[in-house]
Order: sequence, then structure tokens, then C-alpha cells
Amino acid sequence: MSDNHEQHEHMNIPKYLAIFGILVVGTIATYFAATIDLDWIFPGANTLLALGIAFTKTACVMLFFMHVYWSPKLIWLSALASFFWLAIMFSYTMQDYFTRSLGVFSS
Amino acid sequence: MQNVDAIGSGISEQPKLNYLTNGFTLKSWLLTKDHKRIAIMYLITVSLFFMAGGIYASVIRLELLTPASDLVQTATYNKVFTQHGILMIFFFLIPSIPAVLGNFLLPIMIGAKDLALPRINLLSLYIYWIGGALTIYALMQGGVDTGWTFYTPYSTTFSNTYVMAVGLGIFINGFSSILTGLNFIVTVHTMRAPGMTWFRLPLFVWAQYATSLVMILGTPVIAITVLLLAIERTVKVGIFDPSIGGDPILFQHMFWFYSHPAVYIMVLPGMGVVSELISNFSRKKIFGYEFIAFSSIAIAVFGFLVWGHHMFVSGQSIYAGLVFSFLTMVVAVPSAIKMFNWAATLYKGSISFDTPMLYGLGFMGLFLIGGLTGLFLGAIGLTVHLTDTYFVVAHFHYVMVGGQVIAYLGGIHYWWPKMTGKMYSEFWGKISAMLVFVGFNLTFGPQFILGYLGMPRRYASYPEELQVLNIFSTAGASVLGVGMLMPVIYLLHSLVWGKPAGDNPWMLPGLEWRTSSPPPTENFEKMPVVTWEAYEFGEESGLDLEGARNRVRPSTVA
Amino acid sequence: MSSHSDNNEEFHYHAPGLQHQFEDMKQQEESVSIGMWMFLVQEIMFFGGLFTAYLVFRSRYPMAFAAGSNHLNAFWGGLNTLVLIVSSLTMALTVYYAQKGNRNMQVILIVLTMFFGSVFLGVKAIEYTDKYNHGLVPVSGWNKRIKEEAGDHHEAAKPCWDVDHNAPVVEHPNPHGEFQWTDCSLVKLAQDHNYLTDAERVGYFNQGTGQIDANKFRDKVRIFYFIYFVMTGLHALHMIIGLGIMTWLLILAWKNTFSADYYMPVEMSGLYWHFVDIVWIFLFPLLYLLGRHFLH
Amino acid sequence: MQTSSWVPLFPEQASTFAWQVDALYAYLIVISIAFTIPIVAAIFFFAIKYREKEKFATPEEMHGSIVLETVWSIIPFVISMTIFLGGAIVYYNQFRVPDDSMDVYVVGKQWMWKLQHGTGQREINELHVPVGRNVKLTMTTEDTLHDFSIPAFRTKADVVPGRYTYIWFNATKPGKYHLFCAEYCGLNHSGMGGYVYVMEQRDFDNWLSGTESGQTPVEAGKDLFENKLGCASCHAGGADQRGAKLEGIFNKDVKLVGGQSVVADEAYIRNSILNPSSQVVEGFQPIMPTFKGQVTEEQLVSLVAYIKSLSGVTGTTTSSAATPAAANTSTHSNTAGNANTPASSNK
Repeated sequence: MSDNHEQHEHMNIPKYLAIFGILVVGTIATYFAATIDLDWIFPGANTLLALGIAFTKTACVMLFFMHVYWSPKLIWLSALASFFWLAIMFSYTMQDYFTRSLGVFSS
Repeated sequence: MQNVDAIGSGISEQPKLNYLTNGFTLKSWLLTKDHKRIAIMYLITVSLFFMAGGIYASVIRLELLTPASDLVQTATYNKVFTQHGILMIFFFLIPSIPAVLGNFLLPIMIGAKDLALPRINLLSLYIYWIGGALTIYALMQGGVDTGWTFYTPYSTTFSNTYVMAVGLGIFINGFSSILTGLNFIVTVHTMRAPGMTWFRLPLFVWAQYATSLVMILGTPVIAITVLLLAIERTVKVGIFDPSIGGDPILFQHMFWFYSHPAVYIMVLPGMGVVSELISNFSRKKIFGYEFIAFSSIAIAVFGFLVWGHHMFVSGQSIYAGLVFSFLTMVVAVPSAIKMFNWAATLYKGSISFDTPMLYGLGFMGLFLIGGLTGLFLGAIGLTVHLTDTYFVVAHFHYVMVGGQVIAYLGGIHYWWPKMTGKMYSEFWGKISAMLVFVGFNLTFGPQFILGYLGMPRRYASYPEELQVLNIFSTAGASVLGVGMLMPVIYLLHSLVWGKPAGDNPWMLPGLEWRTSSPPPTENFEKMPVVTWEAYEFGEESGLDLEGARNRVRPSTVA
Repeated sequence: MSSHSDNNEEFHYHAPGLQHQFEDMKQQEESVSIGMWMFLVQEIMFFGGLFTAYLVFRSRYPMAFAAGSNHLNAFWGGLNTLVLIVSSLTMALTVYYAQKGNRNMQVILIVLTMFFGSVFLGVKAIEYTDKYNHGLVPVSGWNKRIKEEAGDHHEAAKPCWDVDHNAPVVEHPNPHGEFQWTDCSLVKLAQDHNYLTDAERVGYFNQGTGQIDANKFRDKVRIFYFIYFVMTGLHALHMIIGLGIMTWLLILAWKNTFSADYYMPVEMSGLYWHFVDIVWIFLFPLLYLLGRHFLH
Repeated sequence: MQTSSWVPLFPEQASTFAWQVDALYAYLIVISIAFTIPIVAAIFFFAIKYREKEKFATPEEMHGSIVLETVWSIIPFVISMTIFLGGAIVYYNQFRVPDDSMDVYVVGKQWMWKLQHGTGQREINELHVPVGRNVKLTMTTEDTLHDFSIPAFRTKADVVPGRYTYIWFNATKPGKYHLFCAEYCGLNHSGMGGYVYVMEQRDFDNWLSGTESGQTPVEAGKDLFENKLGCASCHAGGADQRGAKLEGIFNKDVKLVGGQSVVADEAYIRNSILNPSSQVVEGFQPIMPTFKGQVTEEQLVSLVAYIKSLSGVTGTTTSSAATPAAANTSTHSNTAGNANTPASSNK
């Protein structure tokens, strides 16, 4: 079970500021990375990079600001499960769209 | 710690203060945080919605007595079947077992004073009332005719009925079931009594837990889908409208992402109740406890992977159809495991045929048929022929009514003595259980044949050669209707004239039978400490079995 | 369950805020925390439905999405991201000081959090107004009505792929407040580089003449703006609810309610606030930045 | 569904893959019985053998068996995989359209099916096909979702606005089979259907070259009105019908949108069928499709006669206004298309 009384000893103000710094740098990096055309690597590389940064930032916020890092397994599990279920929704919907013969004549 | 012999052995000597007698004002009910009172208010509301849905059902069956659309106009018929579906699914089946039986029993079964979040529980009841009131209001204003599935673009562009109001009602109601699910998960995690380990939980609690997972993960998606539908209908931005770039099939994906798992919201709790009934009334430890428990979780998880089998002919890609067909076949396995384990539990038991057990056995028969016909509908080549026919109608009624409703009735009979402290008439209970079973099969059995013959669902008029089977079905429906009405009468009758039931009329080991009937507001006089395994019918359970046997011996032994 | 004590018989200290159904504070904290996380899981699924719609339409009409995205103001969006991150920091620190029982810092930090939250909403309001003024609200009739004046009407008739992104935005007449779209430059670009998807070949062009059909393209961009407004609108709604929670928290903190023994309300509100921040962390690149690289 | 038995159990098998669907169905029924009988028998046997002998007894405790659990997990899994394979094979046959197919185009509309053969013949709510030929249906809809379902051929598919969907079949048996709309589409969903006529090639050729009729004009008109053209789906049905009421209108004044009124004579009725939007009756939307090119002059005469009969006027005299000189020339239109393009120009 989580031990909330010890929890705040894991984080202190310098650590909070460090995480904050990472988040700010991530934001600025996303902005500038989006202005560079990375399509020469493969189409959609920009989006992948942007999502990569976004997931890193999310991980920072969840692990340290939301104290998941020191939380019981159940909290880890629910955080991961929600992303897993999103993945189910995305992948099983898209497997239809990516394999559908278009047949669209007017839209 | 707890003298288990003192309670749970006989009829209370003097009336103690229980949850029903603890305050008689309207305020003491409407502002209660007691999970048992909230469950009773759910019971009353859910029953009213069930009756309203039942009236629509009888109109449907009467209209289909003749091939022509003559009893009601086609427009009315379309509204009737839509509203039958909406009331039964969103306002009866989904809250039925979780919000009534789950609410009442889950805390008692794990030895807690209440659910973890009682105010959230009351809030969920109010949200349910608001959503229900809005829906009823919309139905009285003129109703809705889109089918309960709200397929676009009919619901966004062509229907000129009260789609918005009903959609809003369902949107609001969704949060009620989210909050109930949330509350159950928290309660099971944190509120178990000392000694109540995960594998000592009754299987009803496991089933509720699995159901709650589905509620939390699925219901928000239907909320957002209905919201998009409402926006699209009001302001025409085109997300579901192909003429300006949208895709109507996206709606079906999002709708079924929730609505297929919702089928498991509607049947998993029923499986939980039946696990209780089968084990307790054969007085035998359930066979393969872990397998039944984990198959509930497996159903909840795999249930999210198969929604595309509702869309085999919708224009979804052929590849996606095959993937969904494959996964549908896989999800059949956990249900089969449960079925085998229930049957094995009966082996070498001591089976009594009280009313709840009759419902439990009825469930096994009907759910067997419902589950097997599910395989028919998962086999993609066959389903092309069967989609949107009465075969589908018959299948999901076997699962929904033959599964959940039968289990719900069984559960109500089983725990009625606990909830009210009164015993109903066993004779009438048995009669009604048998009427329901016979009437049900007569109603929906012929519909399998009708479906294979190609009769499409949602038809107000149909080809004449199909009339004979429809007459059988309507005849069965009237038997079913009588069977369903009888419990209302004898259960209400028992409230006033019923014999006091005693705290543990069947000498069962579950925690709910170790407190008084009806239970006190905080469920137990003292916090129970669990020292026995689940479904322990021997002396290890600490119950005074010998004393109970001696009390009944002169009158029961022939 | 380890968290239960067996000494029920004894009188035990009733902590402030302990509700009757719990045995002790620890059980209550655990319950509230799990409950909050379950709530966040359902929130993620709630937004997940919208992300699915986004994914489906973006994969179908990437150029329409890129074009629509380029007309969002990435500066305002980026600024808002920073504002939210700062508010997340102040929120995290509020929890930190609540655990220390430092009333003054709690009050200051909650006020700061609310301030940054309001700045975020203010910036959103500026952006929404901008969209309203330029005919980019996806609902016909909900945009600013600009009367057609003599000599002005040829503005709208300009070939839609010759857009100079550095030129000042010209107001096109919009007498009925329709959704307006004139910039098809990305379609031209994608056509030249052979980027177009099959759906786009059907969806942007007049099948008879083979020319870009500005109206058909506009419809696809409108779907982008619809998703933009629903997503950011729901996010803003969550921010407003968050501000309400902050107000409640401010009152509690003012009364010096929180201490090392009782700070769950702050912790839970913090979880909510960070969740809203996380949603924006994804919305910013997915809505504001996705077509930026085509402009260079 | 022409079975003569009292209660039909199977629809007629009338396409090349119908037997495959039926075989899969039979396989599943066998499996169902193979599961149901032992389980139900076991339940009954246990229920009787182990019925309560003494109240509150404590029967011998039994523990679960891993072996049993594994066996009864794997057997259903293997069986369900065979079902999946069977389903996939049948599905493949249902949706792999052969190359040498005869084309028929289908447009769904609330609440009628408009069909056109590759050779130009148009039909409404009826489909005539030759026996033994591969027929490919290319389908779409003008409004909401519909579903083109022919139970005797064991195939169906939704028709989706803005897209084409396809089914194919090869009819094996001449006859008349039901055609249904199986996706709910609004008010007259259950009336949206008709028949598929499977004919010998010779009869089909005859049918292509002109329709024979032994009916009186009123009967022929009634047939057209109720079945072939589907007029009844809007112009009959009572208070909620979408089209103007036709009973008793003949030779009466009709108020039009815009305030004028006209006398509903033969010319008016004929014009309303061919150019419905030119004279719309007050209180109705101009939603009726034109039937120009789909009805021959002969059929027009029959229709006018039938609508007159609704007002109690008998006699089949046709006024000169209603019968132009070219009265008997068949006007099959070969212009494919208008109907096949859903309204996408509402920008």
C-alpha cells in the first residue's frame, strides 16, 4: 500500500524544478522540431517525433508530479491499462480503415 | 473475535434496529448514504423501467401477430421497438444487477460497513434518475424512432423525432454506471474485512469487479459518441455525414466499442449471481473457483476486442471482419469454461430446488443456447446471412433475458429474505420460475427459425408465410408476461404477510447470511473476521449446522 | 487486509475528515486515491473517443488537417502549453506544502495555479475570437458576419492555392457567417510531390474536370476545425471545472485544514489538474503543429 | 421461401453458395446439440441423483481439477477455430466477385430500391436475373443506410451513402424470391423490399425486350403503384405518409406551394409523375424523385387510371392531354447515372 507520509520525502523543490525544466525544454523542442521538414526520413517522421516528446513529457508529469513512481502497483496498472485500452481502440478501428477498399466516389 | 454462532442460526428474538427502520422520513431516504437504501431505491426505479419496457415489448409482439402493420401504425411501431430497446438496455439491464444486487450485497459480502464512496453512490442514483427522467420526458413528448443503436446518418439527418433529448438522457445515465463501477472497484480493493483475501471473495464479487472494469473503460466512449452525434445533428459539421466528408461507419465503430463490452456488463453480473446460486443450493464448493473468477476477467478484457462482429456487412473491410470473427471465437472459450464448471459443481452435491435454484438451472439452459448461437453469429460467412434478422434478436434475448433477467430474478428471490426479512411464497415462486422458462423458450425459440428464413428485424409487417412462427412467439410472450408479473404480486404480498425469514434461512456460509435480516445500517454488529474459505459448507464455516438440522428434522424427513 | 487493525473493541481516535465507513485514515486515503485514478482512467477513455475520430480523419485527409492546423496560431498554443506547465508546477508544489502544513505557501500557490489557469482560458478566448472573426468556426452562421461591399467581392475569388502565408490576413466578405476556407496551397504542394492519399484524390478534386474543388476541400478542413473545437472545448470545460475545484481548495487551505495527516483533497485535485495538463500536452502538437513543416 | 410445408424451416437454396452457408449452419447445429445434450443430461442426472436428502447437509468436498479445466478449455477452443475457418471460407466465396459478372446497379432510397441493368433497363423493387449467370450488384444509397438482402441467396450487404458496396450471386433455380431491406432506415423500412425473379435465359431475354401484360389498366396501375414503382411507400399508409394523399383528388382543386391551385386532371397527374418538383402540393416537401425514363407511356396510362379509380372514377378513357402521339413507344432510358450520384452538390 502506498505510504503517503513518506511520499513527499521523495520529491523536493529542486527536483520539482528539474522536472519543470524538462517539460519546458520539451515544449520548446516540440515547437521547433515541428518547423523542420523531416519527411526526408519517412513521411510522418515529424508526427512521430512530436508524439515521442509528448509521451516523454507525459511520463514526467505522471511519474513525478502525480507521484506514480512511488505509488502502489495498482496505480501503475491503471495508468498503463488506460493507455493500453486506448491502443486497442485505435488499432482495431484503424485496421478497418487501412484495409478497406476505398469505394468512395464522392465525399 | 466474533461469535459466529450467535448470529446466523435462527430467527431474531426481538426486532432490532435495521436499515429499513432506521429513519422513516422521506429525507432519510433521499439523502441517505446507506448502500442498502440506495439499492432499494434503484430496485424500485429499475423495476418501473422494466415494466415500461415490458409494455413496449407486448405491443411489439401483438403487432407482429399479423403480417400486416395493423395494430399500430408503422411510425408508432418504429418508436415502440426503439424505446423498448433503450429502456431495457440503458435503464434496466445495465443497472439491474450491479446497481440493485451489487449495491446491496457487495459491501456486505466482503464485510464492509458501506461502499468506499457512499456519496458518489448516492450521486450515481441521482444521475440515473435525471437521465431516466429526461428520457421518459422525451418519450412522452413523442419518442424516438432510430433504433437503440442510433445509426448515422439516419439519426443525424433523417429522423425527425426526439433524438437529442434521448441521447442526452443516455449521455447522463452513462455517468451513473461509471460512478457505480468506480465505487465497486475501490470498495473491493480497500474495504475487505480482515481475512477476506481475494480468493475468498464470493464469485459474485469477482463478476461485479469484472463488470466494473468494463463500465469504467467502455462507458466514457459511448458518452463521447453520443455527444458527437448530438453536435452533428444540431449543427451539421459532417463528421458522420459522407456527403461532406464524414464517415457513418466511424459512428458504428465508436458505438460498438462500448456497446459490445456493454453486453458483458449485461451478462457478467448474471454469471456471478448464478455462480452463487449453483454453489449454495447444491451446498458444494464451486468447482474451479479460480477458473470462474479469471474467466470473468478474461471476458471483460477480450470483450473489448470483438466489437467488429456487429459490423460484418456494414462496409467494414473484409480483413477487419476476419480478425473480429477470429477474436469472437476466442471469447467464447471463457464462457464455455464457466458453463462446464457450473455443471461440475452439481456433481455429488446436495441439491435443493428452491425458487432461486430453479432460476439458476434455467439460466444454465438458456445461457447455453444463447452462448452457442453466439458462435453462429461469430462465424462470418454464416453471419452475412443472419445479420439484422430475427436470429440475432433471438440470440441476444437468450443472452440478455435468458441470462441477465433470469439471473436477476433468481438473485432477487435468493436475497429477498435478506433484503426484507420476509419469505415469499415458495409455491408461487416455483410456478412463476417455470412459467418464465417455458414462456421464454416459446417466445424466442421460433425466432431462430424466423431469422434463418430471413425475416429482418425491426419490421412492422412481414411476408405471410412467416405468420405461424410469429403466432407461436406471441403466444409464448404472453406466458412470459404472466410469469414476469407474478413475482411482483407475491413479493409485494410477502412484504406485509410473508413469514419472517430468519437471518440465515438456508444455512449458507456467505458473510451476508451472518448478519441479521434485514441488516443493520452498518451491516454488522462487529466487524467480521473471515477464517473460512469461500463456499465452505462444512463445520469449518463455523455455522451451527447440527442445530439447524435438528430444528428442521421432524418436519422434513419423510 | 493489512490495513485493518484488529482492535475494534477499543476506542480509537477519530481523525478529522474520517468517514464512518472507514476504519482508519490510511484506508480512506487509499480508497480516495484509487477512486481518483479510476476516474482519470475513464477521463482518458472519454478523450480517447475524440482521438479516434482525429486519427481516422487525419489518416484520410492529411493535407486538409495540415492546412487547417497551419491556420491555428502555434505561438498562442505554445504559450498556453508553457502556462499550463507552470500551473502544473505550482499545483505540485501546493501538494508539497500541504504535506508540510504550510498554510501561507499553499494559499499563494493555489492562487498562482488559478491565475495561470485563467491565463490559459484567456488565451483560448483570444484564439476562439480570432477563429470567429476569420470564419473558421465550423458551424454555418456562427461566424462573424461581414457584409459584402462593392469592389470587395473579388477577394474571395482568388485562386485558392496562391496563398502567401506572410501576407496580412484579408477579411473576406461573409454575409451569412459561413465557415470559410480559401487556402488550398498544401493540396497543390502535395499534388506536385505525389503525396495525396486515395481518399484525398477523390475528396479534394472535381471528378469531372480534375481540378481542385475548393468547396470539397473546405468540407474536409471543416472536419479538422470541428475536431479542434470539440477537443479544445472539452479541455477548456475541464479547466473551468478545475478552477472550481481550486476555489474550493483555496477556502479549505485558507482555513488551514491541511496537514501532514490530512492532505488528500489537495493531492486528488492535483491529480485532476495534472491530467488536464497531460491532455493538452497531446493536443498541442496534434492540433497546432502537424502541418507546420510544410511551410518551410 | 416457396416451401409448401405448414411451417417453413429453411429458406430456399437458390444461389451457388447457399448450400455452403447451410452446411456451416448444419455443422453449428450439430456442435450445439453435441454440447447441449451432454450438459443438459448431466444437469438433469445430477439434479436427480444428488437431490437434497437431508436439509443443510454437508456433501463431501471436492477440489477443482486442472486436467479437466485444461481439457474443457482446449476442446472448445479447437472447435471454435474450425468454425472460424468454415466461416472464413464461406465468406471468401460470398465476397470474391468473379470477373465475368453481369452488372446491375442498385440505389437505395427511402423506401425503395432503384435498380438498373448494365444494358439500361431500369426496375424498381424488382430484380430480374437469368439463372446460372454471375451477377454483380454495385450498390449505394441516396440517403441513409439500407441493406440489400436476399435470404434465398444467403447474401446481403449494407449500402452506405458516399460509397459503393458490392455483392454477387449466381442464381441456381428459377423462381420468385424475397428481397428485403435489412438495415433499419426509417418509417417504411418494412415496406422497402420486393422480389427477385430468377428466369431461364430465354425468358430473361424476352423480359429484356419488353414486358408483356394481361392486366387491365387499373390492375396494372395498382401493381405499378404498390409494387413495381413503390409509389405506395410514400402515397399510402395513413396520417404519417410523406407524399400527398391521392384518394379522392381526381378533378378536385389542389393547392400548390406558392399559392396557385390547379385542377387534378389526368395531365396534372401525369406531369406530377414525370416532373414532380414543378407542381408541389402545399404542405409537402419536393422530395419525390422523377420517374421520367422509368415508366413507359403505357405504364403512365395505367397509373393515371389507377389514381382515378382511387377517386371512384372508373373507365379507362384517357384524355388527349395525357396521351401524346408517341403513347406506345417504349422509352427505356439508357442514361446511366443521375440516380447513381448521391446528392453531393449541396455545398
